[in-house]
Amino acid sequence: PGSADDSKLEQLKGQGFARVAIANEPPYTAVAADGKVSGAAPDVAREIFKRLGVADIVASISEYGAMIPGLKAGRFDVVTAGLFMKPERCAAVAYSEPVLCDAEAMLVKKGNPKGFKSYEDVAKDTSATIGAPGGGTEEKLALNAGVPRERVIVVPDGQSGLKMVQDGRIDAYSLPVLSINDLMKKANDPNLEVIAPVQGAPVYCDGAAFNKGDEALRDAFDVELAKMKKSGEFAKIIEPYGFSAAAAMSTTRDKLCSAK
Amino acid sequence: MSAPIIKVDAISKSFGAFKVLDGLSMQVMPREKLALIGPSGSGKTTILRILMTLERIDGGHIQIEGEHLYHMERNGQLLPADERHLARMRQKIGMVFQLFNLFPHKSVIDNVTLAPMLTKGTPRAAAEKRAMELLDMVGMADKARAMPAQLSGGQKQRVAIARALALQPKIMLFDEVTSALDPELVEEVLNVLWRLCAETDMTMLLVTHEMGFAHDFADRVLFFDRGKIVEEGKPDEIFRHPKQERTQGFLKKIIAAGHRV
Amino acid sequence: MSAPIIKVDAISKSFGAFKVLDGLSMQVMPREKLALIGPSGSGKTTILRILMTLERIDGGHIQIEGEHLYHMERNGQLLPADERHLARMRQKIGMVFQLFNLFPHKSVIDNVTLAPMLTKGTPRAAAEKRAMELLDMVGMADKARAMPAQLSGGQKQRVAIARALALQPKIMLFDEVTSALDPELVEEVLNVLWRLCAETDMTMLLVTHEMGFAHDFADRVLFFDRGKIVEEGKPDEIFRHPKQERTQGFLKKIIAAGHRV
Amino acid sequence: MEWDWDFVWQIMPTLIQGVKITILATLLGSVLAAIVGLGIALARRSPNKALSRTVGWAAEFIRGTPLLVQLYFIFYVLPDIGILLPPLVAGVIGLGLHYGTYTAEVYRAGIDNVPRGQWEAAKACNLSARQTWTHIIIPQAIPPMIPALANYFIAMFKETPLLSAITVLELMNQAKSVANTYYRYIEPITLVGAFFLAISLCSVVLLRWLERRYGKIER
Amino acid sequence: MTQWSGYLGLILQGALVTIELTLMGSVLALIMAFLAGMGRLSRFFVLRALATAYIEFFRGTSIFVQLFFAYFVLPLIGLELTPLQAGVLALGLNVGAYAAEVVRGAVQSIGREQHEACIALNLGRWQGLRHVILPQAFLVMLPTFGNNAIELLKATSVVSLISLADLTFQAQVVRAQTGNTMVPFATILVIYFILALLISWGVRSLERRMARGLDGVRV
Ligand SMILES: Nc1ncnc2c1ncn2[C@@H]1O[C@H](COP(=O)(O)OP(=O)(O)OP(=O)(O)O)[C@@H](O)[C@H]1O
Ligand SMILES: Nc1ncnc2c1ncn2[C@@H]1O[C@H](COP(=O)(O)OP(=O)(O)OP(=O)(O)O)[C@@H](O)[C@H]1O
Ligand SMILES: [Mg+2]
Ligand SMILES: [Mg+2]
Repeated sequence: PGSADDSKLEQLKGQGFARVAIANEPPYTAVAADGKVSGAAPDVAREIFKRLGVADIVASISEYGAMIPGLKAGRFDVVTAGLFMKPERCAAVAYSEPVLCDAEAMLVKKGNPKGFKSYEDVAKDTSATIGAPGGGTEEKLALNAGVPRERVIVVPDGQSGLKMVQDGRIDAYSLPVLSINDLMKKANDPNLEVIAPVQGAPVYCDGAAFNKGDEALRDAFDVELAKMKKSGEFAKIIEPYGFSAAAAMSTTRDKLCSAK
Repeated sequence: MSAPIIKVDAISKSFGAFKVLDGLSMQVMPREKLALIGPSGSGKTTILRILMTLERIDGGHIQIEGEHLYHMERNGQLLPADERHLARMRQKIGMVFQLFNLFPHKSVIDNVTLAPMLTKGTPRAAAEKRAMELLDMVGMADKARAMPAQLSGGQKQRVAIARALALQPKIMLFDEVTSALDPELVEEVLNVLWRLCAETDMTMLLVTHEMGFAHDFADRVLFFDRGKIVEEGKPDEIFRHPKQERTQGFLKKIIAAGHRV
Repeated sequence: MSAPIIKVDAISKSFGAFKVLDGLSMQVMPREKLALIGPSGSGKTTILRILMTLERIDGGHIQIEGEHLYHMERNGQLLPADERHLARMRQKIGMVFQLFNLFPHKSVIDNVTLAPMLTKGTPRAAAEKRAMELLDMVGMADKARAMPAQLSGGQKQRVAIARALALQPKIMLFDEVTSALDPELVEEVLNVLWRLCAETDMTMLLVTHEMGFAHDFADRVLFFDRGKIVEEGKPDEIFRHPKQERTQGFLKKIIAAGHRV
Repeated sequence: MEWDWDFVWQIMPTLIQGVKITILATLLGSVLAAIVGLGIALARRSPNKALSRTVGWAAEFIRGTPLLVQLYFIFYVLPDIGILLPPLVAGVIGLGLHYGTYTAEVYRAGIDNVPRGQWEAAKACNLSARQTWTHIIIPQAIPPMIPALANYFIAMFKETPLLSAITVLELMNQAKSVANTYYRYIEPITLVGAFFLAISLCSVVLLRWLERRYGKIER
Repeated sequence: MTQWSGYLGLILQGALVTIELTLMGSVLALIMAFLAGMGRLSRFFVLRALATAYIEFFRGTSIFVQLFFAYFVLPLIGLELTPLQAGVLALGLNVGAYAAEVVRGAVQSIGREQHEACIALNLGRWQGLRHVILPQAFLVMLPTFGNNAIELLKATSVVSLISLADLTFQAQVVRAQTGNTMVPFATILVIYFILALLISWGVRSLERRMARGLDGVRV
């Protein structure tokens, strides 16, 4: 790379940090007791930016729905939050190559009383409600599977979703597998059960999402990412969080963005 | 000959640390017209308010027609009066305030009929008939349907008097009933008082700064200063030949200020 | 011989549809003491407020010391006065209000020094020296550091007079300066007026309900009714031998209400 | 980013769904606030010191803390002690409690603003406590309260977007969800703003009318 | 066991952000309140109209809408603000609009007679305002300003929705990381309440200091 428009990278180097959007959703992203941001996605981003000469990242936690608008509004330089690649998103932002891959899961009461296996099952049961993050992949999957709008409850964050399942406010709460597992681990509630993976839902991968127009930066990011994948450092960072490096390396942006 | 209708015996009253009345005693005979005069803050209003049970006393006794006002006798013991006792005693007393205190949301006639209808169960027709007589006496019959806000100060005060009379009290208390009025309106209220004096046999206690009127109207004048009665006597004695220095000083000031005595 | 200091020429003033002053004319000579009397609502306060430029006039002309108050002459034309012209004319006039209108957040002496310091740029030291003289004259020197809320009504009014005098106006307007006071406090304020009368040569216009004082104090009395001067003359003429029926009626009422004349 | 009228028409039906919930929440919340406020005002006047103090502090606490956090509390914490409320009900209770502490002040001021002379005149007329309240005090206290109460209900209306935090699909939540789906904030948020502004401007007219009819708001 | 002490640190960081927002928002609100409040009393139509438009707009649209607008829409038209700036701007302008009405009301509550005394003493318009009217009006404003400041404090919780790491936001973070809902929310409710008490205590003591002498008690 290195043409006229890597000015963005120069600017980030100059200020010494990149602004990243993260979600409040372990293990994709996590905030430690001392306020330090970690989690698989930010850790990868931090390392790559370091290699690109940007000393640090400054993270702000955001709702999924607010990430792309925030990126467009110039609130962040990049989104590293488990924002899965999908064609319409690829049209809105410039993704890097895949970073974190995960299947979808549902959190339900012990014994899966309504017998959900797929989003279509939720659609069929006219009394069933499903919770999902607003603007997230799961919300769209559920809607596309035919669950009517009023039965897809927009839940602000994972803990709220977990709580709502426990309290019986919703019948299922859907997130990526690893996120649900993390919630389960913290809640340690024998009355809950995880359905993973949800049938018919594809495995998604996220990537670092850049603004359209910052493709030069994105390309530089991709170069470093590829190097890390090759050297095994990539796996070293994400596997402790439960993610599979192999999954990320087995697919590409172009494939994910053109999937229908 | 006859027994006093009001007997005040060594009462005291403080507001916080400030002693307003200090061992005050006085007696009023039935039908007597009493004028209470004295400098500002001397406790004139306070004694009227105590008689109307708007303030409690701290010590002493008050009897109305031989019955205790603030105490009840039970098995020979004097107990503090309860609300029922007070309500019964209040029937004997009416009060007219400096600022009228009409009920602004009720018409003139409703102001007058409200209390008889509620407290005595007088039927509306009878209460209105009586109210019209009273309003006629104070010269306000033609305004019976008006609202208080539509009246001048003098007119309001005349309605207030009619309202107090509607309960047929034996004792009427008037607290500076003219001092919130424009000078030209004072006369119409004083005329009503004259008429009351002539046509009824109520006992009347009157706090006033209108020395001329006090002189002509009262049977007896009490001069208050700092919560005590400093001097009392027939109007002529008090106004023309006050014995006490304080009374003399007060009257001199008032006269210098342009009030006729 | 000399020219009038105030010349009011056929002025009119309405509030909404209500005509308060209707073609009123009058003249006041330098040093003259004028009493304005008349029933409530007759326009006495309004004419003082107009002279103080607190209300605008709807028609007519007013001249102070031969200069137009509400108009400016520019190239021989009469234009409505602008704020600068009014400010200059106001230097000649001071006013004392019925309710004193002291500045409650300023001490007595600051009330008196504020205007000279701000409008004339008098240095603080000079302003305070002059203020103390004035406070001394009204008998309030010992309260110079007090706040208005600590004063009685009569004391407040004396401070208000000192405050108005601090600007050394040629004309002083007094609007019922004693009628908000307790009767015993009236005298101390009237005494200050007497002193002013004796020691200065200001022109004074005085609205009052104190007929006795008006009689003794004024050189000339104007009787107002419904926005017109109905009768004017020497105090003795007006009070003892009023010619107009309305004047007679008014004075009769006032006297009946207990005011000395 | 350009303003897109087609998009506006596309999202309008969704937003109108939200408007209905917003209005419903406001109406229910207002009724509850009016009742809760009366309860608080009466409890604070109670001669029972323990009651009046406790209610007084509770009201202070509710008034001194953010409605948003209270909503989280009602919605997410109360189920721990067995109280499970549907989102709209939780939202209405939050609004009603929070604004009840404001309306309580209106009631208090309304009652206190009846001049002392009226209580005394009632006594001089020998009216009982009950008669004094029903015939003299309440009739005079209520009318001046009406504009002030209306004022708070309008304020409540503007706070309903908070309910989006507890999954009530009111206007703001619908707007956010639309924004999330299409990655466009400008139209939905502007529309929400325009909607609130329109309602507020109408309510200004309503308030002026109430003030003319019943007297000015005491602040 | 969860590291509560560490998470408490997080919440205290949030408290700092909340305090910062409240202080900066209050300063902006105060400035706007005087500008717009005096603007509404101006002799000049243009100033009056501007002030009225500002007040009605910011009181009319919900604080949420304003916040989302400042955060998501303003950058699209070229106005880049940090979340903190957006928060302070929205809170300050919003509360300033309410406080402007307080300023106007207080100035008008200073009786006509004080204005007239100024004229009779030949003080200029500005002199009268500066030395006589405003000092008295400020005392009238103070208690309501205190309430406004508490409203602003409470409104800061909304900035958590635009990712500003204030108290409410940190409570959300702690909740997500620990899985406990009750503790973080109860903690921040108490902190908000303490902050509110501090504000009202501060305003009351300021009021007492300024009111000295006005009530006739010896200074
Ligand atoms: N509720 C109260 N609380 C405290 N002090 C009071 C109260 N009511 C009256 N006082 C004080 O008691 C004293 C006597 O008051 P009172 O009203 O009886 O005087 P008064 O003789 O009627 O005077 P005035 O001629 O001014 O009406 C005054 O100093 C007054 O300030
Ligand atoms: N600002 C105003 N708006 C409307 N009407 C007014 C205003 N000021 C005065 N008036 C009316 O103008 C008339 C004259 O008032 P003014 O105050 O001059 O009477 P006054 O002779 O001073 O009476 P008083 O002896 O009661 O003081 C009254 O009827 C009054 O109601
Ligand atoms: Mg009295
Ligand atoms: Mg007058």
